[in-house]
Amino acid sequence: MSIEIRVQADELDALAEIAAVSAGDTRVGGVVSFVGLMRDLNQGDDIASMTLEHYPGMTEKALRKIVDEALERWELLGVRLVHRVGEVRPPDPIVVVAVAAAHRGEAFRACEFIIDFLKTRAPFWKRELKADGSQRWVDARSSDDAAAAGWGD
Amino acid sequence: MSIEIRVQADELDALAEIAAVSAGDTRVGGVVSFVGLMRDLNQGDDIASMTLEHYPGMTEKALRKIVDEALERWELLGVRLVHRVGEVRPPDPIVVVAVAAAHRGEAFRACEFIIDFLKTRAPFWKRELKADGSQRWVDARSSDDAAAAGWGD
Amino acid sequence: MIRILYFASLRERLGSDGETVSDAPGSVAALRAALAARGGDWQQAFAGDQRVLVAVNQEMADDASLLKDGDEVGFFPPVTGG
Amino acid sequence: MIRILYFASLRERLGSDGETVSDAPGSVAALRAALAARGGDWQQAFAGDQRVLVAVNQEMADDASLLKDGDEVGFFPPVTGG
Repeated sequence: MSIEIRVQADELDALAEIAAVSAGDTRVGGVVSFVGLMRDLNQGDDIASMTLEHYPGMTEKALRKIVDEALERWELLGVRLVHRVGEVRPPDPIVVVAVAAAHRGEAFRACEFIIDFLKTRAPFWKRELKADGSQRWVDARSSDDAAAAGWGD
Repeated sequence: MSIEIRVQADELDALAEIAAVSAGDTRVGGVVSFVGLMRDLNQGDDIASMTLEHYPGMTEKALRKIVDEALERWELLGVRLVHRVGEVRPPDPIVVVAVAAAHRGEAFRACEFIIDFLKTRAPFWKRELKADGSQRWVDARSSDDAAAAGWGD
Repeated sequence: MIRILYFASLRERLGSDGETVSDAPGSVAALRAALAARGGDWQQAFAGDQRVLVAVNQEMADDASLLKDGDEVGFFPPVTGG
Repeated sequence: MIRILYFASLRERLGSDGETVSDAPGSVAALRAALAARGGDWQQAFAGDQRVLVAVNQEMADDASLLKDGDEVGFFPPVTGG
Protein backbone atom coordinates (compact mmCIF):
# COMPACT_ATOMS: atom_id res chain seq x y z
CA MET A 1 0.00 0.00 0.00
CA SER A 2 1.64 3.18 -1.19
CA ILE A 3 0.34 6.45 0.26
CA GLU A 4 1.96 9.77 -0.51
CA ILE A 5 0.59 13.21 0.35
CA ARG A 6 2.56 16.37 -0.41
CA VAL A 7 2.22 20.13 -0.65
CA GLN A 8 4.98 21.67 -2.72
CA ALA A 9 6.14 24.98 -4.18
CA ASP A 10 8.18 23.15 -6.83
CA GLU A 11 6.72 22.32 -10.21
CA LEU A 12 4.41 19.33 -10.07
CA ASP A 13 5.19 16.36 -12.32
CA ALA A 14 1.70 14.90 -12.60
CA LEU A 15 2.74 12.02 -14.87
CA ALA A 16 5.44 10.89 -12.44
CA GLU A 17 2.86 10.78 -9.64
CA ILE A 18 0.46 8.74 -11.74
CA ALA A 19 3.25 6.30 -12.63
CA ALA A 20 4.38 6.01 -9.00
CA VAL A 21 0.99 5.07 -7.53
CA SER A 22 1.10 1.57 -9.02
CA ALA A 23 4.85 1.10 -9.48
CA GLY A 24 6.00 -2.36 -8.45
CA ASP A 25 2.55 -3.56 -7.41
CA THR A 26 1.26 -6.16 -9.88
CA ARG A 27 -1.98 -6.52 -7.92
CA VAL A 28 -3.13 -3.17 -9.34
CA GLY A 29 -5.70 -3.56 -12.11
CA GLY A 30 -6.63 0.07 -12.56
CA VAL A 31 -5.30 3.55 -11.88
CA VAL A 32 -7.70 6.49 -11.96
CA SER A 33 -6.21 9.94 -11.81
CA PHE A 34 -7.35 13.53 -11.79
CA VAL A 35 -5.02 16.34 -12.80
CA GLY A 36 -6.23 19.88 -12.17
CA LEU A 37 -4.59 22.34 -14.56
CA MET A 38 -4.41 26.10 -14.46
CA ARG A 39 -6.59 27.62 -17.18
CA ASP A 40 -5.81 30.91 -18.89
CA LEU A 41 -9.43 32.03 -18.72
CA ASN A 42 -11.67 32.32 -15.65
CA GLN A 43 -15.08 34.00 -15.45
CA GLY A 44 -14.46 35.55 -18.84
CA ASP A 45 -11.12 37.14 -17.96
CA ASP A 46 -7.67 36.34 -19.29
CA ILE A 47 -5.50 35.14 -16.41
CA ALA A 48 -1.73 35.54 -16.53
CA SER A 49 -0.80 33.71 -13.33
CA MET A 50 -2.13 32.63 -9.98
CA THR A 51 -0.75 32.48 -6.46
CA LEU A 52 -1.82 29.60 -4.25
CA GLU A 53 -1.74 30.30 -0.52
CA HIS A 54 -2.34 27.65 2.14
CA TYR A 55 -2.40 27.11 5.90
CA PRO A 56 0.83 25.21 6.62
CA GLY A 57 0.30 22.46 9.15
CA MET A 58 -3.45 22.33 8.75
CA THR A 59 -3.23 21.59 5.02
CA GLU A 60 -1.31 18.35 5.51
CA LYS A 61 -3.70 17.24 8.27
CA ALA A 62 -6.75 18.02 6.16
CA LEU A 63 -5.40 16.13 3.15
CA ARG A 64 -4.45 13.15 5.31
CA LYS A 65 -7.93 13.06 6.78
CA ILE A 66 -9.56 13.07 3.33
CA VAL A 67 -7.27 10.25 2.14
CA ASP A 68 -7.87 8.23 5.32
CA GLU A 69 -11.60 8.54 4.81
CA ALA A 70 -11.22 7.27 1.22
CA LEU A 71 -9.13 4.32 2.46
CA GLU A 72 -11.88 3.44 4.92
CA ARG A 73 -14.63 3.62 2.30
CA TRP A 74 -12.94 1.70 -0.53
CA GLU A 75 -10.49 -1.16 -1.05
CA LEU A 76 -7.43 0.67 -2.45
CA LEU A 77 -3.84 -0.28 -3.20
CA GLY A 78 -2.31 3.19 -3.48
CA VAL A 79 -3.08 6.90 -3.27
CA ARG A 80 -0.95 9.88 -4.26
CA LEU A 81 -2.19 13.38 -3.59
CA VAL A 82 0.10 16.29 -4.43
CA HIS A 83 -0.91 19.96 -4.40
CA ARG A 84 1.07 22.90 -5.65
CA VAL A 85 1.43 26.20 -3.74
CA GLY A 86 3.03 29.51 -4.71
CA GLU A 87 2.91 31.00 -8.17
CA VAL A 88 1.59 28.95 -11.09
CA ARG A 89 0.98 29.77 -14.76
CA PRO A 90 -1.22 28.19 -17.43
CA PRO A 91 -1.16 25.27 -18.09
CA ASP A 92 0.73 24.19 -14.93
CA PRO A 93 -0.78 21.32 -12.98
CA ILE A 94 -2.16 22.50 -9.62
CA VAL A 95 -3.16 19.19 -8.11
CA VAL A 96 -2.89 15.52 -8.94
CA VAL A 97 -4.91 12.73 -7.32
CA ALA A 98 -3.91 9.22 -8.40
CA VAL A 99 -5.63 6.14 -7.00
CA ALA A 100 -4.68 2.51 -7.61
CA ALA A 101 -7.01 -0.41 -6.95
CA ALA A 102 -7.59 -4.00 -8.03
CA HIS A 103 -10.87 -2.95 -9.68
CA ARG A 104 -11.80 0.24 -11.47
CA GLY A 105 -15.05 1.17 -9.76
CA GLU A 106 -13.37 1.72 -6.41
CA ALA A 107 -10.56 3.73 -7.97
CA PHE A 108 -13.07 6.03 -9.73
CA ARG A 109 -15.13 6.56 -6.57
CA ALA A 110 -12.10 7.25 -4.37
CA CYS A 111 -10.40 9.62 -6.83
CA GLU A 112 -13.50 11.78 -7.25
CA PHE A 113 -14.23 11.72 -3.51
CA ILE A 114 -10.73 12.97 -2.72
CA ILE A 115 -10.82 15.88 -5.16
CA ASP A 116 -14.40 16.82 -4.18
CA PHE A 117 -13.45 17.04 -0.51
CA LEU A 118 -10.14 18.74 -1.19
CA LYS A 119 -12.11 21.48 -2.99
CA THR A 120 -14.20 22.22 0.11
CA ARG A 121 -12.13 21.08 3.10
CA ALA A 122 -8.45 21.72 2.41
CA PRO A 123 -7.20 25.23 3.27
CA PHE A 124 -5.92 26.51 -0.08
CA TRP A 125 -6.81 29.89 -1.60
CA LYS A 126 -6.16 31.20 -5.09
CA ARG A 127 -5.39 34.77 -6.05
CA GLU A 128 -5.45 35.49 -9.77
CA LEU A 129 -3.30 38.00 -11.61
CA LYS A 130 -5.35 39.06 -14.61
CA ALA A 131 -3.75 39.84 -17.96
CA ASP A 132 -4.69 43.52 -17.41
CA GLY A 133 -2.50 43.59 -14.29
CA SER A 134 -5.28 43.63 -11.67
CA GLN A 135 -5.55 40.96 -8.96
CA ARG A 136 -8.48 39.18 -7.38
CA TRP A 137 -9.17 36.36 -4.97
CA VAL A 138 -11.01 33.46 -6.54
CA ASP A 139 -14.48 32.91 -5.07
CA ALA A 140 -15.51 29.50 -3.81
CA ARG A 141 -18.04 27.78 -6.07
CA SER A 142 -21.35 26.52 -4.79
CA SER A 143 -21.04 23.61 -7.27
CA ASP A 144 -18.05 22.41 -5.22
CA ASP A 145 -20.11 22.45 -2.01
CA ALA A 146 -22.81 20.49 -3.80
CA ALA A 147 -20.30 17.91 -5.08
CA ALA A 148 -18.89 17.28 -1.60
CA ALA A 149 -22.37 17.17 -0.03
CA GLY A 150 -23.33 14.49 -2.57
CA TRP A 151 -21.09 11.95 -0.79
CA GLY A 152 -23.06 12.12 2.47
CA ASP A 153 -21.33 11.96 5.85
CA MET B 1 -10.94 19.40 -29.57
CA SER B 2 -8.45 16.54 -29.68
CA ILE B 3 -9.84 13.05 -30.31
CA GLU B 4 -7.60 10.04 -30.75
CA ILE B 5 -8.69 6.40 -30.85
CA ARG B 6 -6.20 3.62 -31.48
CA VAL B 7 -5.78 -0.14 -31.28
CA GLN B 8 -2.14 -1.16 -31.24
CA ALA B 9 0.13 -4.18 -30.87
CA ASP B 10 2.99 -1.95 -29.74
CA GLU B 11 3.63 -1.20 -26.11
CA LEU B 12 1.24 1.40 -24.76
CA ASP B 13 2.71 4.55 -23.21
CA ALA B 14 -0.17 5.50 -20.92
CA LEU B 15 1.55 8.60 -19.53
CA ALA B 16 2.18 9.99 -23.01
CA GLU B 17 -1.53 9.60 -23.83
CA ILE B 18 -2.56 11.37 -20.63
CA ALA B 19 -0.16 14.22 -21.38
CA ALA B 20 -1.35 14.50 -24.98
CA VAL B 21 -5.07 14.86 -24.23
CA SER B 22 -4.65 18.41 -22.91
CA ALA B 23 -1.42 19.43 -24.64
CA GLY B 24 -1.58 22.96 -25.99
CA ASP B 25 -5.15 23.59 -24.82
CA THR B 26 -5.16 26.09 -21.95
CA ARG B 27 -8.97 25.90 -21.67
CA VAL B 28 -8.59 22.48 -20.02
CA GLY B 29 -9.17 22.62 -16.26
CA GLY B 30 -9.10 18.91 -15.51
CA VAL B 31 -7.90 15.64 -17.00
CA VAL B 32 -9.35 12.39 -15.70
CA SER B 33 -7.73 9.20 -16.84
CA PHE B 34 -8.13 5.48 -16.38
CA VAL B 35 -5.26 3.10 -16.99
CA GLY B 36 -6.08 -0.61 -17.00
CA LEU B 37 -3.03 -2.69 -16.09
CA MET B 38 -2.38 -6.38 -16.46
CA ARG B 39 -2.37 -8.11 -13.06
CA ASP B 40 -0.28 -11.18 -12.27
CA LEU B 41 -3.14 -12.83 -10.41
CA ASN B 42 -6.66 -13.59 -11.66
CA GLN B 43 -9.30 -15.73 -9.98
CA GLY B 44 -6.63 -17.06 -7.63
CA ASP B 45 -4.19 -18.15 -10.33
CA ASP B 46 -0.75 -16.80 -11.18
CA ILE B 47 -0.81 -15.42 -14.70
CA ALA B 48 2.36 -15.24 -16.78
CA SER B 49 1.02 -13.43 -19.83
CA MET B 50 -2.12 -12.71 -21.79
CA THR B 51 -3.03 -12.52 -25.46
CA LEU B 52 -5.57 -9.94 -26.51
CA GLU B 53 -7.54 -10.78 -29.66
CA HIS B 54 -9.95 -8.38 -31.34
CA TYR B 55 -12.23 -8.00 -34.38
CA PRO B 56 -10.30 -5.69 -36.72
CA GLY B 57 -12.58 -3.16 -38.34
CA MET B 58 -15.39 -3.57 -35.87
CA THR B 59 -13.19 -2.63 -32.91
CA GLU B 60 -12.39 0.81 -34.25
CA LYS B 61 -16.05 1.45 -35.09
CA ALA B 62 -17.21 0.31 -31.66
CA LEU B 63 -14.68 2.52 -29.86
CA ARG B 64 -15.59 5.51 -32.03
CA LYS B 65 -19.26 5.01 -31.25
CA ILE B 66 -18.60 4.92 -27.50
CA VAL B 67 -16.50 8.09 -27.68
CA ASP B 68 -19.10 9.85 -29.86
CA GLU B 69 -21.77 9.00 -27.31
CA ALA B 70 -19.61 10.49 -24.54
CA LEU B 71 -19.07 13.65 -26.60
CA GLU B 72 -22.83 14.00 -26.99
CA ARG B 73 -23.52 13.54 -23.30
CA TRP B 74 -20.83 15.82 -21.85
CA GLU B 75 -18.97 19.02 -22.70
CA LEU B 76 -15.45 17.73 -23.38
CA LEU B 77 -12.25 19.23 -24.78
CA GLY B 78 -10.34 16.05 -25.58
CA VAL B 79 -10.52 12.26 -25.48
CA ARG B 80 -7.80 9.68 -26.02
CA LEU B 81 -8.67 6.01 -26.03
CA VAL B 82 -5.91 3.52 -26.79
CA HIS B 83 -6.19 -0.26 -26.41
CA ARG B 84 -3.45 -2.82 -26.68
CA VAL B 85 -3.76 -6.10 -28.59
CA GLY B 86 -1.41 -9.06 -28.89
CA GLU B 87 0.68 -10.42 -26.06
CA VAL B 88 0.96 -8.47 -22.79
CA ARG B 89 2.67 -9.20 -19.48
CA PRO B 90 2.16 -7.85 -15.94
CA PRO B 91 2.16 -4.93 -15.31
CA ASP B 92 1.75 -3.72 -18.91
CA PRO B 93 -1.01 -1.20 -19.53
CA ILE B 94 -3.86 -2.73 -21.55
CA VAL B 95 -6.01 0.33 -22.03
CA VAL B 96 -5.88 4.05 -21.34
CA VAL B 97 -8.83 6.42 -21.38
CA ALA B 98 -7.92 10.08 -20.91
CA VAL B 99 -10.56 12.81 -20.92
CA ALA B 100 -9.99 16.57 -20.79
CA ALA B 101 -12.69 19.08 -19.89
CA ALA B 102 -13.07 22.57 -18.50
CA HIS B 103 -14.63 21.13 -15.33
CA ARG B 104 -13.87 17.92 -13.48
CA GLY B 105 -17.34 16.44 -13.07
CA GLU B 106 -17.82 15.99 -16.80
CA ALA B 107 -14.36 14.50 -17.21
CA PHE B 108 -15.04 11.93 -14.45
CA ARG B 109 -18.42 10.95 -15.88
CA ALA B 110 -17.14 10.62 -19.46
CA CYS B 111 -14.02 8.66 -18.51
CA GLU B 112 -15.94 6.07 -16.50
CA PHE B 113 -18.69 5.87 -19.14
CA ILE B 114 -16.13 5.11 -21.86
CA ILE B 115 -14.38 2.34 -19.95
CA ASP B 116 -17.68 0.82 -18.75
CA PHE B 117 -18.99 0.58 -22.31
CA LEU B 118 -15.66 -0.57 -23.72
CA LYS B 119 -15.81 -3.49 -21.27
CA THR B 120 -19.16 -4.68 -22.66
CA ARG B 121 -19.38 -3.38 -26.23
CA ALA B 122 -15.91 -3.43 -27.79
CA PRO B 123 -14.87 -6.75 -29.39
CA PHE B 124 -11.74 -7.69 -27.43
CA TRP B 125 -11.09 -11.08 -25.85
CA LYS B 126 -8.38 -12.13 -23.41
CA ARG B 127 -6.69 -15.50 -23.27
CA GLU B 128 -4.52 -16.04 -20.21
CA LEU B 129 -1.37 -18.13 -20.04
CA LYS B 130 -1.17 -19.36 -16.46
CA ALA B 131 2.16 -19.74 -14.66
CA ASP B 132 1.63 -23.54 -14.76
CA GLY B 133 1.64 -23.43 -18.58
CA SER B 134 -2.09 -23.97 -19.15
CA GLN B 135 -4.24 -21.50 -21.08
CA ARG B 136 -7.77 -20.25 -20.64
CA TRP B 137 -10.14 -17.67 -22.09
CA VAL B 138 -11.15 -15.02 -19.59
CA ASP B 139 -14.87 -15.04 -18.79
CA ALA B 140 -16.92 -11.87 -19.06
CA ARG B 141 -17.90 -10.48 -15.67
CA SER B 142 -21.51 -9.78 -14.77
CA SER B 143 -20.28 -6.74 -12.78
CA ASP B 144 -19.20 -5.20 -16.10
CA ASP B 145 -22.68 -5.68 -17.57
CA ALA B 146 -24.13 -4.07 -14.47
CA ALA B 147 -21.75 -1.10 -14.71
CA ALA B 148 -22.70 -0.43 -18.34
CA ALA B 149 -26.41 -0.90 -17.65
CA GLY B 150 -26.15 1.73 -14.90
CA TRP B 151 -25.74 4.48 -17.51
CA GLY B 152 -29.14 3.87 -19.08
CA ASP B 153 -29.67 4.11 -22.82
CA MET C 1 -23.50 -14.36 -50.22
CA ILE C 2 -22.78 -13.82 -46.56
CA ARG C 3 -19.34 -13.68 -44.94
CA ILE C 4 -19.33 -15.23 -41.44
CA LEU C 5 -16.52 -14.74 -38.89
CA TYR C 6 -15.94 -16.60 -35.61
CA PHE C 7 -13.79 -15.18 -32.81
CA ALA C 8 -11.93 -16.17 -29.66
CA SER C 9 -13.20 -19.22 -27.75
CA LEU C 10 -15.98 -19.71 -30.29
CA ARG C 11 -13.43 -19.90 -33.12
CA GLU C 12 -11.49 -22.52 -31.17
CA ARG C 13 -14.55 -24.59 -30.33
CA LEU C 14 -15.76 -24.60 -33.95
CA GLY C 15 -12.29 -25.06 -35.39
CA SER C 16 -12.99 -22.30 -37.91
CA ASP C 17 -12.30 -18.59 -38.12
CA GLY C 18 -14.95 -18.02 -40.75
CA GLU C 19 -16.64 -19.09 -43.95
CA THR C 20 -18.76 -17.80 -46.79
CA VAL C 21 -22.29 -19.08 -47.27
CA SER C 22 -24.01 -18.59 -50.58
CA ASP C 23 -27.63 -18.32 -49.44
CA ALA C 24 -28.59 -15.24 -47.47
CA PRO C 25 -30.93 -16.42 -44.71
CA GLY C 26 -33.53 -13.85 -43.82
CA SER C 27 -32.29 -12.99 -40.35
CA VAL C 28 -29.65 -13.63 -37.74
CA ALA C 29 -32.07 -16.03 -36.05
CA ALA C 30 -32.38 -18.03 -39.27
CA LEU C 31 -28.61 -18.11 -39.72
CA ARG C 32 -28.13 -19.33 -36.14
CA ALA C 33 -30.66 -22.09 -36.76
CA ALA C 34 -28.88 -23.16 -39.95
CA LEU C 35 -25.53 -23.30 -38.15
CA ALA C 36 -26.98 -25.18 -35.17
CA ALA C 37 -28.44 -27.76 -37.58
CA ARG C 38 -24.87 -28.91 -38.31
CA GLY C 39 -25.00 -30.66 -34.94
CA GLY C 40 -22.15 -31.34 -32.48
CA ASP C 41 -20.22 -28.26 -31.40
CA TRP C 42 -22.29 -26.15 -33.78
CA GLN C 43 -25.51 -27.26 -32.18
CA GLN C 44 -24.10 -26.55 -28.73
CA ALA C 45 -22.75 -23.11 -29.69
CA PHE C 46 -25.79 -21.82 -31.56
CA ALA C 47 -28.70 -23.57 -29.87
CA GLY C 48 -27.25 -24.35 -26.44
CA ASP C 49 -27.34 -22.20 -23.34
CA GLN C 50 -24.12 -20.33 -24.15
CA ARG C 51 -24.17 -16.66 -24.86
CA VAL C 52 -22.94 -16.00 -28.40
CA LEU C 53 -23.08 -12.36 -29.45
CA VAL C 54 -23.51 -11.20 -33.01
CA ALA C 55 -22.46 -8.22 -35.11
CA VAL C 56 -23.76 -7.44 -38.58
CA ASN C 57 -21.44 -5.35 -40.75
CA GLN C 58 -19.33 -4.70 -37.67
CA GLU C 59 -22.16 -3.24 -35.58
CA MET C 60 -23.69 -5.01 -32.59
CA ALA C 61 -26.89 -6.74 -33.71
CA ASP C 62 -29.41 -9.28 -32.40
CA ASP C 63 -31.46 -12.25 -33.57
CA ALA C 64 -34.07 -10.03 -35.19
CA SER C 65 -31.52 -8.28 -37.40
CA LEU C 66 -32.16 -8.89 -41.09
CA LEU C 67 -29.43 -10.08 -43.44
CA LYS C 68 -28.90 -9.26 -47.09
CA ASP C 69 -26.46 -10.33 -49.75
CA GLY C 70 -22.92 -9.08 -49.06
CA ASP C 71 -23.33 -8.71 -45.31
CA GLU C 72 -20.56 -9.59 -42.88
CA VAL C 73 -21.74 -11.44 -39.74
CA GLY C 74 -19.45 -11.86 -36.74
CA PHE C 75 -20.21 -14.33 -33.94
CA PHE C 76 -18.27 -14.16 -30.69
CA PRO C 77 -18.41 -14.76 -26.93
CA PRO C 78 -19.07 -11.89 -24.48
CA VAL C 79 -16.23 -9.39 -24.73
CA THR C 80 -13.47 -9.11 -22.12
CA GLY C 81 -11.31 -6.14 -23.11
CA GLY C 82 -10.21 -3.20 -21.03
CA MET D 1 -3.37 32.58 25.58
CA ILE D 2 -4.83 31.94 22.14
CA ARG D 3 -2.97 32.20 18.85
CA ILE D 4 -5.16 33.58 16.04
CA LEU D 5 -4.28 33.38 12.34
CA TYR D 6 -5.97 35.13 9.39
CA PHE D 7 -5.63 33.87 5.81
CA ALA D 8 -6.08 34.97 2.21
CA SER D 9 -8.66 37.72 1.50
CA LEU D 10 -9.51 37.91 5.21
CA ARG D 11 -5.87 38.60 6.07
CA GLU D 12 -5.79 41.39 3.48
CA ARG D 13 -9.05 42.94 4.62
CA LEU D 14 -7.98 42.96 8.27
CA GLY D 15 -4.41 44.01 7.46
CA SER D 16 -3.12 41.30 9.83
CA ASP D 17 -1.90 37.74 9.45
CA GLY D 18 -2.44 36.95 13.09
CA GLU D 19 -2.14 37.91 16.72
CA THR D 20 -2.02 36.47 20.21
CA VAL D 21 -4.80 37.24 22.70
CA SER D 22 -4.21 36.68 26.35
CA ASP D 23 -7.72 35.80 27.50
CA ALA D 24 -9.16 32.52 26.31
CA PRO D 25 -12.81 33.22 25.44
CA GLY D 26 -15.08 30.26 26.08
CA SER D 27 -15.92 29.44 22.50
CA VAL D 28 -15.37 30.33 18.86
CA ALA D 29 -18.66 32.25 18.96
CA ALA D 30 -17.38 34.37 21.86
CA LEU D 31 -14.07 35.01 20.08
CA ARG D 32 -15.92 36.07 16.91
CA ALA D 33 -18.02 38.49 18.98
CA ALA D 34 -14.94 39.97 20.62
CA LEU D 35 -13.27 40.50 17.22
CA ALA D 36 -16.43 41.99 15.69
CA ALA D 37 -16.62 44.48 18.60
CA ARG D 38 -13.49 46.15 17.22
CA GLY D 39 -15.76 47.71 14.58
CA GLY D 40 -15.01 48.65 10.96
CA ASP D 41 -13.60 45.81 8.85
CA TRP D 42 -13.59 43.57 11.92
CA GLN D 43 -17.28 44.10 12.50
CA GLN D 44 -17.99 43.40 8.83
CA ALA D 45 -15.84 40.27 8.71
CA PHE D 46 -17.03 38.66 11.93
CA ALA D 47 -20.61 39.87 12.27
CA GLY D 48 -21.51 40.68 8.66
CA ASP D 49 -23.01 38.36 6.08
CA GLN D 50 -19.67 37.05 4.84
CA ARG D 51 -18.77 33.43 5.29
CA VAL D 52 -15.66 33.15 7.47
CA LEU D 53 -14.63 29.58 8.26
CA VAL D 54 -12.76 28.56 11.37
CA ALA D 55 -10.28 25.87 12.36
CA VAL D 56 -9.23 25.08 15.93
CA ASN D 57 -5.81 23.47 16.28
CA GLN D 58 -5.78 22.98 12.52
CA GLU D 59 -9.01 21.02 12.35
CA MET D 60 -12.23 22.39 10.86
CA ALA D 61 -14.44 23.71 13.69
CA ASP D 62 -17.59 25.76 14.17
CA ASP D 63 -19.03 28.47 16.41
CA ALA D 64 -19.89 25.98 19.14
CA SER D 65 -16.28 24.73 19.44
CA LEU D 66 -14.80 25.44 22.85
CA LEU D 67 -11.43 27.14 23.25
CA LYS D 68 -8.78 26.58 25.89
CA ASP D 69 -5.43 28.11 26.72
CA GLY D 70 -2.79 27.33 24.08
CA ASP D 71 -5.23 26.75 21.22
CA GLU D 72 -4.52 27.91 17.69
CA VAL D 73 -7.52 29.40 15.90
CA GLY D 74 -7.45 30.01 12.14
CA PHE D 75 -10.04 32.18 10.37
CA PHE D 76 -10.32 32.11 6.57
CA PRO D 77 -12.67 32.50 3.62
CA PRO D 78 -14.16 29.44 1.86
CA VAL D 79 -11.35 27.42 0.34
CA THR D 80 -10.57 27.43 -3.39
CA GLY D 81 -7.82 24.84 -3.93
CA GLY D 82 -7.63 21.97 -6.38
